[in-house]
Amino acid sequence: MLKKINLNSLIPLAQRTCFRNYSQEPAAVETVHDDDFRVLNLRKTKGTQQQLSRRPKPPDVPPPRYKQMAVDQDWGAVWPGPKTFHPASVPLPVRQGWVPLNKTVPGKFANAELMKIPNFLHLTPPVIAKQCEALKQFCTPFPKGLETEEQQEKHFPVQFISSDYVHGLPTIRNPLSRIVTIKLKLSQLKLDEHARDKFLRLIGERYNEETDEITIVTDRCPLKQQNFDYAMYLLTALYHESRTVEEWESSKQEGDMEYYNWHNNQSKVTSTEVLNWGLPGDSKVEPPQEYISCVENLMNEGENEYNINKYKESVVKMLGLA
Amino acid sequence: MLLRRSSRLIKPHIGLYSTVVEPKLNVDEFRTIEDNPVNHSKQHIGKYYKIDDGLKRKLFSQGGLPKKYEKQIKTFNEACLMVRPQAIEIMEYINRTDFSKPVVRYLLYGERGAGKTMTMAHLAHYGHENGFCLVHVPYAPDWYKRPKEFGPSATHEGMVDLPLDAASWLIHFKSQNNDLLTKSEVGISKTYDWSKREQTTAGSKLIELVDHGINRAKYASDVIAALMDEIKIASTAGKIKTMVLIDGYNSFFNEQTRVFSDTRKKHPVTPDKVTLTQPFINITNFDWCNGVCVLSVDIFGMLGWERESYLPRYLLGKEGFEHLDPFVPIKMDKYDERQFDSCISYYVNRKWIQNTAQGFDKELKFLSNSNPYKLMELCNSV
Amino acid sequence: MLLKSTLKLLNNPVNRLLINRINSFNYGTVTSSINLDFLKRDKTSKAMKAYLERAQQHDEFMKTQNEEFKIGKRHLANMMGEDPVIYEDQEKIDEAISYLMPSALYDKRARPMMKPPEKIFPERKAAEFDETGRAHHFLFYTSKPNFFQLLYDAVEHLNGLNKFEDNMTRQQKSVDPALRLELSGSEWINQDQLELKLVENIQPVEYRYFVNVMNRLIEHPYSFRVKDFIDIYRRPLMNQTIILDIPKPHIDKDGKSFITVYECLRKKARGDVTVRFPGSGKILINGQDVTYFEYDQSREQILFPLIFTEMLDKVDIEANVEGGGPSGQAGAIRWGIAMGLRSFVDADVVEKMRYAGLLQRDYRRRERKKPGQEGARRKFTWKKR
Amino acid sequence: MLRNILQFTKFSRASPTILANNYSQYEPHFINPVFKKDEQEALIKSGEISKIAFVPIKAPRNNDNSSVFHDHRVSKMVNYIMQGGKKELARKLMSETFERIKRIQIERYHKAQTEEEKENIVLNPVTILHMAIENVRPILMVTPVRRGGVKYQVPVPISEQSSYYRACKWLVEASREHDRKTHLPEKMAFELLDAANNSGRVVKRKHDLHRLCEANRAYAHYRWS
Repeated sequence: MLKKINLNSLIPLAQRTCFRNYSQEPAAVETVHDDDFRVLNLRKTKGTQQQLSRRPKPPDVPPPRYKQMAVDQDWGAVWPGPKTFHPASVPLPVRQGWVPLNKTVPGKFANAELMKIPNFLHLTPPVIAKQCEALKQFCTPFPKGLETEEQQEKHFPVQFISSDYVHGLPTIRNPLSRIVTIKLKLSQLKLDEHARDKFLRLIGERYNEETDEITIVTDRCPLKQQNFDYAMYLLTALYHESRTVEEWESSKQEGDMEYYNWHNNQSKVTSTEVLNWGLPGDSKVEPPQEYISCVENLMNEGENEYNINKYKESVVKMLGLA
Repeated sequence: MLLRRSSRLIKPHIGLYSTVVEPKLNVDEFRTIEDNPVNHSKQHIGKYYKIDDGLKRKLFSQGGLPKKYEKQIKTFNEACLMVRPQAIEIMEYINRTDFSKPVVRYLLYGERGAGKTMTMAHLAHYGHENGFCLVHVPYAPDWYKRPKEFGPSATHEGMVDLPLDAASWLIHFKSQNNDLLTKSEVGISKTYDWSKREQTTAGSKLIELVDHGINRAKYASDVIAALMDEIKIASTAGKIKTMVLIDGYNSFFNEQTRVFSDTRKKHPVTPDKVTLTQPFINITNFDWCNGVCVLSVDIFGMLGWERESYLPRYLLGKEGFEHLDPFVPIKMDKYDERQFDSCISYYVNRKWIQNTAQGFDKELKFLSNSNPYKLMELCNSV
Repeated sequence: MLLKSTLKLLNNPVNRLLINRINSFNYGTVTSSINLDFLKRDKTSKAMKAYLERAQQHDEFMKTQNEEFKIGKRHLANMMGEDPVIYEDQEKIDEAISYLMPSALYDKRARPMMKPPEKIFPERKAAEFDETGRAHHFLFYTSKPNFFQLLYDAVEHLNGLNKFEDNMTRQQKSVDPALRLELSGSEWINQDQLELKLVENIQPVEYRYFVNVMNRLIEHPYSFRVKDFIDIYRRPLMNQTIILDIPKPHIDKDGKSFITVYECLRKKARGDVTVRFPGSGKILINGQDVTYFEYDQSREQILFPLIFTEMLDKVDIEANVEGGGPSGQAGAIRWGIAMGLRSFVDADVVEKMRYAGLLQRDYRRRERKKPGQEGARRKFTWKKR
Repeated sequence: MLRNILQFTKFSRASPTILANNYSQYEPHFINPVFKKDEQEALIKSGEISKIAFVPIKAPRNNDNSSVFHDHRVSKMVNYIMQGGKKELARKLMSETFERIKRIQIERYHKAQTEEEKENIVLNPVTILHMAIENVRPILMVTPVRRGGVKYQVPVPISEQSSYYRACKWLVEASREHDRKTHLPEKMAFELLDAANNSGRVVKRKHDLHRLCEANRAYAHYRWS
């Protein structure tokens, strides 16, 4: 007559056992006396009272702890650190588990799902506030003159990055903690054109064009300090090396050039010759500056519709076709 | 009905370019009766003009028009070309050129199917009508991608010869310039010794040189080299005017070809090892006058795998760019509104577009993105 | 006094038990005040007694649960350092729980929760018999009284309609076709929903009976007279949000209005489409014009919504799309354009777009290969051995 | 019963998923879209549109669109030509076929002497395709029926859809049949032109089938007995 009447299944087992001894109300079953039909007791067995006492006595289990908690307690003291979910210590009637519709979601007792998920019960907002307050006495004021990013960058141009690891090994030294990374904006080094070019060639791919940053990673030595020293040494050596001019540098070929220079190229020869075709003797005509810059742009920036158009305009003008 | 439609399409743009009132004749709006390209000007832009059948055979019988367009010509029963603004631009430049100055090199570039080859054909017609000696290479990459025959050169050590290709080009040259060559009195500057018995003496006519190349395919490549030198000398001396038209010029500067130095097809050579290359690079140099060079770079002139950009610097490479510099790059654009409408009207007129339900032209424009070749392809099935 | 009222309540014949469900709380107040002593005096049926006992048990259980939940809310407020008042709001509770016990489980129903007990324990049917054990409902012994009552009612209606039709024919009146029921946009509720409505478990075959009977009812020319009865068991086929919830365009800095449609999905492609109005027909797909698509079919797909609404030259389109292949990307953009265009065309054009299916997401995906088969459907060539 | 159960599980899910009994991603009450403008106009005119006012509609497939160039028969034909899912190639072949048909017809048009002759030449390739299909559509076919251990070829009428399918398939088959050196578009163009002229191999095939049906008319009663 009732739909799904198995009420006992609704109460988790753990809870039921807990209630047994401490509940004040007597069980409903015992109070109802069935007196409308007396059964003939042929064997003279004893009444129901004795039958009950024959059952094994359940062990004494105190009620769950949360039953005694005050609603204005200090929660940080109850749950001081990270810990797996414990149903008796958490005074919330939380439930978890996927069940079909019209079924009851499992409660918190003996619920493995709740124990599997991480919890932040130790980091509730009041606890965080309290801990921050406690930490405040150890803080020093922020140094003056270093408020903005620019100021920080100006006074501390070199960024030093390394990692420390916490892990369960007999040794306290994780081999990865030796790695040191140094980052620096190239513009901070104040190099002239030659030195900059040489510097870039020396560090190769460690330079990021977009951010103008150089990155040196050292991991050769076993200790962090050694690696750091080595990185600083590298930086210094690179800096000084790039500023020296060697003898052989004067014999740089066209293919070694880092950018296209019109004056060193075939384009200068041909265009000058084209312009001076049939002109008598010494009267030399130089190609116009506009043309030169157009060719250089085309070669250096890479070609696109805009650069080609500019080039076309300058050529048309130079050859007198306009 | 259709004609009325097309007239509606064209009319609003007429005022834009026209300065001279065209003679009132019963002509469709998309056509011009001006068949001589010499007289073409800005007012003819976007209109179709007809090439005479005989002339077409003379100029383009050995190539010069795309194969698909040849098919269209057959179906349409006439050979018509659209006057593109880029062709007019080059013509204007040529009219303004001081021919005592070194040759100006014009370089057509653009996407696939933008109309580079068709513009070249138009300019070839223009050059022919203008009395230029035409040095026209219909499609240079053909030599390097699909050579008819190759073998080691007899005269140049370590070079590869394409005798049949060279000879057929000479036939093309001869058919294009037959009148000019037979009429002119231009002589050869020096004697060329081909073998112990064969030689072309100084002072003999250019046509003799050409004929020798055609008859003795073995020497065709060398004849071409000699011919180019002679043309340069004659032009510089002012005896003839020359127009150089090379389609797919970038193939001369490719990194590889499908021409092999051995018969087992193991070792492909670079273009500069092919004897045909040097003469044409030579004639596109700036060191002569009384001429004009119109070249085009084609992305399909590259070998298969390296087709990233259609821009000239990429296609020519550094070497090719420096060889041509300073040149005038001219971009072949897609059709503008007016050219597109004209093209559609022409196709409708020629019964090529059968489905003219409302809005068909808008759809075609969107689908083809106004690219001439794509438009032609799309119209094939409608 | 209390007893009397209780008895009255229990005696009250509940004839129409169609959707008669009482929630447990209500139910609790009734039974908790019963003094069970009277059972000794009156001859009460055993079933009734058992039922009342269970009811009381359940009631007490719910009471403790409620109490616990109430205290739990106070505890939660204390833990979060908030005023307990705000946790009267269930949303706030959910927020706090997801802070304390974050879970990334995909199904939200599987995540930890703290809800009032009424929401957690399923509803149950009320008593259907009086204290002497006599059933209220005449169909009680079918064990599915509500379901058979429904069938009974339907036939009753049908008979009534037949009578009415006869009357009308006698008066030589014909049915007005305008009044006929238009039911093409809805369908019968499914078995799950019917079970929920009746609070009874039914078999598939019984559901089929239901559908058959109801279909006969709506086929009747005068079925509009029982529209209210029919409507209870119909559900609409589609929601109207596509047509009705058209977003308002934003204005950009050039004074043009624009709509951006995010999450345009088709196959494995996904992207976003911006439609600008007024425009000139410019199209930008990943920074490229329509040549982004090499194939004609993909280009035609982009064109489809534009020519359908005749907005080709009137809007500008910008699309960013990634993943998948060309046809998937084109399909994604097509859907995005169509959804974006809703804001710039008339309502009847939007309706037409819906008829053309342009506003429907294409859910079809590549079907997976099955083990023991060569592909999704194809079986291996059969070999005897 | 199984069908019912599956149907129920489907409704309880939020997103459409693959079902075990019917593979459609759409729920069964979805109807096909009406994406051609003239078809929609006809629906509105006849008032039938109100029937689908509240019915969900499937999205059109990728080869459907409302372009003026879109033709149902052509897109079906493309699908019949397609092999291994290479639709672009199939489209190209179809387009080339049309191109060839057009070239042949326009050439004929230019060769025609009188205006009257010119008017009689159909230039539109899509029309030619339609004519060809109409001409090769069978109305009867034979189906094997086993009676007393003997298989009889019993003539049966076929549905309209099936007759269109058969016509298209025959045309494609005939175009593939020739030697492998000639391209499909070339052969297909000729087949279509022939069929449009009510001559050629495919029309003959249709006549053959009809003749077979005629010859087997005695077995016709096996269809229902």
